[in-house]
Amino acid sequence: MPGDSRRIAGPQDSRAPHWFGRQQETHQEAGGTRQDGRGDHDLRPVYLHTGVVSQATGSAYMEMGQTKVIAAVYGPREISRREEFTMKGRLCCELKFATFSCRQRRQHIQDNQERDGSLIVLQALEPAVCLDKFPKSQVDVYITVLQDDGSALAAAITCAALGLADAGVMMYDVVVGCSVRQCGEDQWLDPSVREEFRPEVESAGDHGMVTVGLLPSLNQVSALVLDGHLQQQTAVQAVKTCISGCQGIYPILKDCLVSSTRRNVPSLEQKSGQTSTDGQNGQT
Amino acid sequence: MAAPRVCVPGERLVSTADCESGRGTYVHHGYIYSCLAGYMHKRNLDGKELPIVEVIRQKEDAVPRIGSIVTGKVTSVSGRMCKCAITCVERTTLREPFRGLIRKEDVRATEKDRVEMYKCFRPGDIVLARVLSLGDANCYLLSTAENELGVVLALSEAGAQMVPVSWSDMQCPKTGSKEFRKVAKVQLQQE
Amino acid sequence: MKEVPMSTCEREFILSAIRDRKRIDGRQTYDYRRLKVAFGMERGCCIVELGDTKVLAQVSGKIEQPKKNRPTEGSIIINLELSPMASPAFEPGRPTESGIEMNRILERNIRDSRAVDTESLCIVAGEKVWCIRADIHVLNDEGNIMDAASIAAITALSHFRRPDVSVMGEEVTVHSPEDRDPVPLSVHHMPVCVTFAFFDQGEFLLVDPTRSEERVMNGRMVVGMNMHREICTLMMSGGMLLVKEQVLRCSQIATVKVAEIIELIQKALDKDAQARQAGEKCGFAESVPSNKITTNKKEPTSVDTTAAAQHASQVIQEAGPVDKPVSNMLVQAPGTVQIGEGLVNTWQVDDEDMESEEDSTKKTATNGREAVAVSKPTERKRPVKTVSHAEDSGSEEEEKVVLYQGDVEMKSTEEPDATTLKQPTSSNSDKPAKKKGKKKKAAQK
Amino acid sequence: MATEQTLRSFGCEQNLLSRPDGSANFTQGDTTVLAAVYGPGEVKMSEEIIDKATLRVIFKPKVGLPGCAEKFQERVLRNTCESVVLATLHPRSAINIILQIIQDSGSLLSCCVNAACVALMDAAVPMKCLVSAVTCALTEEGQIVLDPDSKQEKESSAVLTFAFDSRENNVITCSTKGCYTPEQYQESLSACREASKNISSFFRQAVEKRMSKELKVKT
Amino acid sequence: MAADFKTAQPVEYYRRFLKEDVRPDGRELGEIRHTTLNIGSITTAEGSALVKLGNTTVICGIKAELCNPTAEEPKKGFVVPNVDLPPLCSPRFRPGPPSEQAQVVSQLMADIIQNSGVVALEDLCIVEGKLCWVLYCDMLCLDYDGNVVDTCVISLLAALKNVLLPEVRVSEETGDPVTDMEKKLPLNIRKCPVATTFGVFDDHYLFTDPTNEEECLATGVLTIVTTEDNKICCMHKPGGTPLSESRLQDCINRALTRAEEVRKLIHETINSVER
Repeated sequence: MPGDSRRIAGPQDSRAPHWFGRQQETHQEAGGTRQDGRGDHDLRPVYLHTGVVSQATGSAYMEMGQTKVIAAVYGPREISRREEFTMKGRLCCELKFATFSCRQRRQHIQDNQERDGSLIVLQALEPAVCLDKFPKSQVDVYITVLQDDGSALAAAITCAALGLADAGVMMYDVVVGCSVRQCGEDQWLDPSVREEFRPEVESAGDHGMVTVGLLPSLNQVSALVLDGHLQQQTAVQAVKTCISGCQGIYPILKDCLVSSTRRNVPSLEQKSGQTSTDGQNGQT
Repeated sequence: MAAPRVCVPGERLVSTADCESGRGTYVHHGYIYSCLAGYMHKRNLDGKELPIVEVIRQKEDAVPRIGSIVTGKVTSVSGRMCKCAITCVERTTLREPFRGLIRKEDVRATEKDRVEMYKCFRPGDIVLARVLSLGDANCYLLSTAENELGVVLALSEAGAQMVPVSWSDMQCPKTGSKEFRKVAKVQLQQE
Repeated sequence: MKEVPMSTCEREFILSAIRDRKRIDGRQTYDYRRLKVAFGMERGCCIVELGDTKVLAQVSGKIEQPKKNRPTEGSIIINLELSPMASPAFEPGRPTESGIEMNRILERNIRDSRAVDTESLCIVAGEKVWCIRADIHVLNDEGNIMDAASIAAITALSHFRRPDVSVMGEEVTVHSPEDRDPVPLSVHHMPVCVTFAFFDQGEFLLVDPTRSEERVMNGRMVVGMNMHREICTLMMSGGMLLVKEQVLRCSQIATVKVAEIIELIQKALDKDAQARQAGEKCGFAESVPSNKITTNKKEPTSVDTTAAAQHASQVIQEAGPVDKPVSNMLVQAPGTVQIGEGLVNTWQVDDEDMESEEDSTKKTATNGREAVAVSKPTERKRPVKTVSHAEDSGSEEEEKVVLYQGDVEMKSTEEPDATTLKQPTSSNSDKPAKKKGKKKKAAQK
Repeated sequence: MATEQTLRSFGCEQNLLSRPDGSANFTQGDTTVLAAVYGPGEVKMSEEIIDKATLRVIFKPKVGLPGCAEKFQERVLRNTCESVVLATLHPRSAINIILQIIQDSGSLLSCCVNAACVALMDAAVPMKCLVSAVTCALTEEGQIVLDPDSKQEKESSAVLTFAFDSRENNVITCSTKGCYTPEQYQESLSACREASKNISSFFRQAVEKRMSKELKVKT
Repeated sequence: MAADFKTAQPVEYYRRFLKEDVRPDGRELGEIRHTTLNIGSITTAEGSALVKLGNTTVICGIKAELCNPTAEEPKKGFVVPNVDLPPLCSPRFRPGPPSEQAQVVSQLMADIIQNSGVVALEDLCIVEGKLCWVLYCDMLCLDYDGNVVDTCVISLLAALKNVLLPEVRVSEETGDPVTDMEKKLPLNIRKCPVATTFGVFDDHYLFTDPTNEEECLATGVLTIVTTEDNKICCMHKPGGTPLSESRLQDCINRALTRAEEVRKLIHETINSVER
């Protein structure tokens, strides 16, 4: 990067090898079965794990197929930037793609995709967090995509929510994210990067990507992003598929949370004793 | 005892008809939901006909609330106030400190006007204090105006840990010299 | 760190002095402070002293691709560094308002006035040209950085020699100084800045203001001019109004001053050239005066290093042989392997040489060892070990599930199993807690 | 193998800048480093340390803008100074050390350390002890060359720099380039230690010379 | 109350343990935390490795790209190591440009690569003066619990050994490079540098592999990097407690042992993939 004196600089310009390779862009063609042999509305195998970052208040790691996302939650901590007094807490999200997470190397400096990705995650999580429980302090959620094999944004949302729950931040409900890729007639749930690929010249008809953030047990949608162009009913259909997808992921997330809670079992007596004192303090 | 029920945020616990909502829960459409991943725990508080339902977990997010006892390290002392970094709230140790502030008039309960900050705190002291209010944007307002509150641990000029000799001064075991502090009466209730 | 604010009476004093045509350092209105130009060992390196104001300039050149719009021209970069060395007010990092302004003036004065011929810096049109860079570091700010910097810049540029280059078709060869004599830049003319400070809304003016004068002045004018009385820059700042006579007066004064300064620069350059001709040693190291009380010098001294070799071998002897690793590999899954704790032994060796070293630590060391002796019943260590092993199996679990490629079935099967893995950590963590409880009491005793 | 090694002539000038609280110009052969010290003075709120002074080293290369390499040097030099300066005597204050390279002809790091040390003395910053640094180079044949110039450094297989405290002559700082065996390491270490004694004695001379007038006044 | 004691007087707390020759996390002074290595899990990178040293976690992904060599060194490619310490890995890092710590560690990595000659830059040259490889080695810390240097070095070395570069030919007619993504060739790793970091506490106790807390309390740190031919390729002691040569020698010996062990680990890991 020119002008970045804080990093070890490489050559002025360099090109990824595949750029010179014979262009065999193997993307999912319309019709036909999916490369990994799933049905159109199948999810990829999902793996979730909590408590992966020892330094953080809470953290989570998620795999959807080859997509790998890690999220760490810090706080409630002091609001970093000086601002006027607020009775509500603040939630901050930062989504980052590792430089090696994609086929094309990414830069260190935050780009637009990361910027609005962060915003979407924030919007997805904010309604779920009880912000009034930590006045004038903030909770930071840092998410890093280690490898992007499609629907990274959805994974980021789920992973972040799990991290928040692991951190013990009070929430009305967890949030689960899921994406659908609409390509002509085909509607692929939880698309891989190949399926996300869109040619420059798009054939007429529906083309687009829908990502939904869902509060599963309250069954409310907290975030909804659609890019591309879809007809009204297709769009609605796509959203429905997403929601069903979320509902599919939810039990896994729940199991993970339960087992992680069991893992660090609190000695109840002592705990309740403390809480009682807390309660009294609350009243005084 | 039976393995207590584990619940996750957004999980419906009981109806408000048979329980009251306690910590880690919230009420929605006449039902009590959990807002933590933890263990559901019912408690009967005397004087209440309905038991209180709470959700308890090991890791809890601790923010100073009004009235809670906090442990802090004094960072700077001026004539009017004393700044400190809050390191513990109740029993939970914070990962990152919050800023707290003890004003001159909140140091002790009696003869407030005669308080001299420099005779009460020194930078580096460990103090117990109660949260008075959330204060302004960057500081919590703390008070040590109770016998149990004040300096619990201080190092002397010689660098030795001093022992309290009265409510107003501590002594250095090495040199025997006395230093002024607003000493806390430590209650010996350690588990 | 902040600048020390100026007291009102000092301010008043300086002003009143100026009002009756006096300056606190005893100079006349149009006098410059003592100007000194010294050259470094390298080409294109010089230090300019204007009274106590001190500026270091270094010119360097490297081969780059030219700009698209100017394929046959080299480039000249001028970078004025307001180093924190010069004043506590200067912070490292991003330049300040005034810094940028001064840098601009320098660029206008030297680059935009085409003082240095850029065409002659072209090697291969559109492919390779010389990029000349002048770094000017302010070392001490006692006022009028501007003039000092401009003098330093032009002096360094005319002192600089770039390696000779020859082009044979495609081949571009850069000749080393031994191979071919480096060539100077073609400097057309030498523009130099003269700064005027104005007081009382431009009623009074001074040449070459000191720092204290700069702090009380209400405006300044910088005139950049060369031998041929051509004005290269003219910059007025401070938002004061001047009668045009003043401006004219300034330009007249400037012509005189510039003439003087450039003459001095030329002298210095010639002197240096002769010195190099004669092959005398040059550079700042030489110019350090040895007579001053604040300076001290020492001629080359010889050190006897006979002892070194055997002493070294002796040390290595003492340290003893390197012990082989006692590693136990745990292949968890293809691509994931883990080793437990490696070097399991205490630091007896140190305690030994601690004693030999100093007595102060001797006591602690020895009773430390006693402590070891008594407080090392193996069962005390055991739990730690077992625990940590249990734990590593845990972390291994984590590892495998975290990054074992694909194959999620096995992961999910791992899942319930994974629940066990945090237990050890907790027990591990509360173990020291117990310990410390004991300690705590000890402390209270 | 030659057992006599020569250090290039070295010299220093103290208090040559009017603005800083202390300044020094240290030369080893042609290598010249200018050091300036400000403080103890006001510290930024963000950098304040409640029980000691905040030490900051700014390392200015002669050409171009500072990058990672300079940051790295700054860290090394800062820690080196921190281990000799009695920072606890000036809590909540800032001590800034600025190092400007004037001429690099080998053994730069050691020259920086020495310059900083003299500048700190000149600024009357309280110190535990002095720190004196020596660089040595290892030739392909394993020969030790003390205080090498840039040519010798280029030809050498490894360059090692050590900084010693003036009390027990133990190693405060060690920074190396290139590959070498433990034996060679120990050998160069003890060789440099020998040399460092000359430097610390030189420091003493410089101070004595500087103070000579004041002594006369006193007596 | 234990936690309070720790937060109130961390130094005193540690002293108590070290007197007993044990550390708060139950390790002996010379004990190194469990080292777990996983390679090749990031398929989007030419080479990758994840290393866990106790809690400290670093993932290194290497992206290879093609570029032109410099005019000064037409026969050499580039290796560009960068260590990223994101706010994700520890509360002490804030979002924004790289912290001083990150810059320092990055530079140390660069020095280690250069001093040890782990990769010969000439090997990365494809057509002299025209085309060469640049290896962007980005080390991303996921959990900062001390001794990040050792962890980074292991991850870097393992990732480099894991690198597979596509074959590149320069087509006669156009003169443009053509890569064959099917044919992958491994990189020639010339040396295997391994770092071992020591901490000094109270100017007396020496211990290996410091955790985050220990690093904060330490009165000095020392990093030794050694190669398989038992040579030292970096001895980095930035200030701190003065040490005698005999103690340094002791550290060197321990470093050699440790390095041996880690090389075994990497070897073992690579085999486990192949078999």
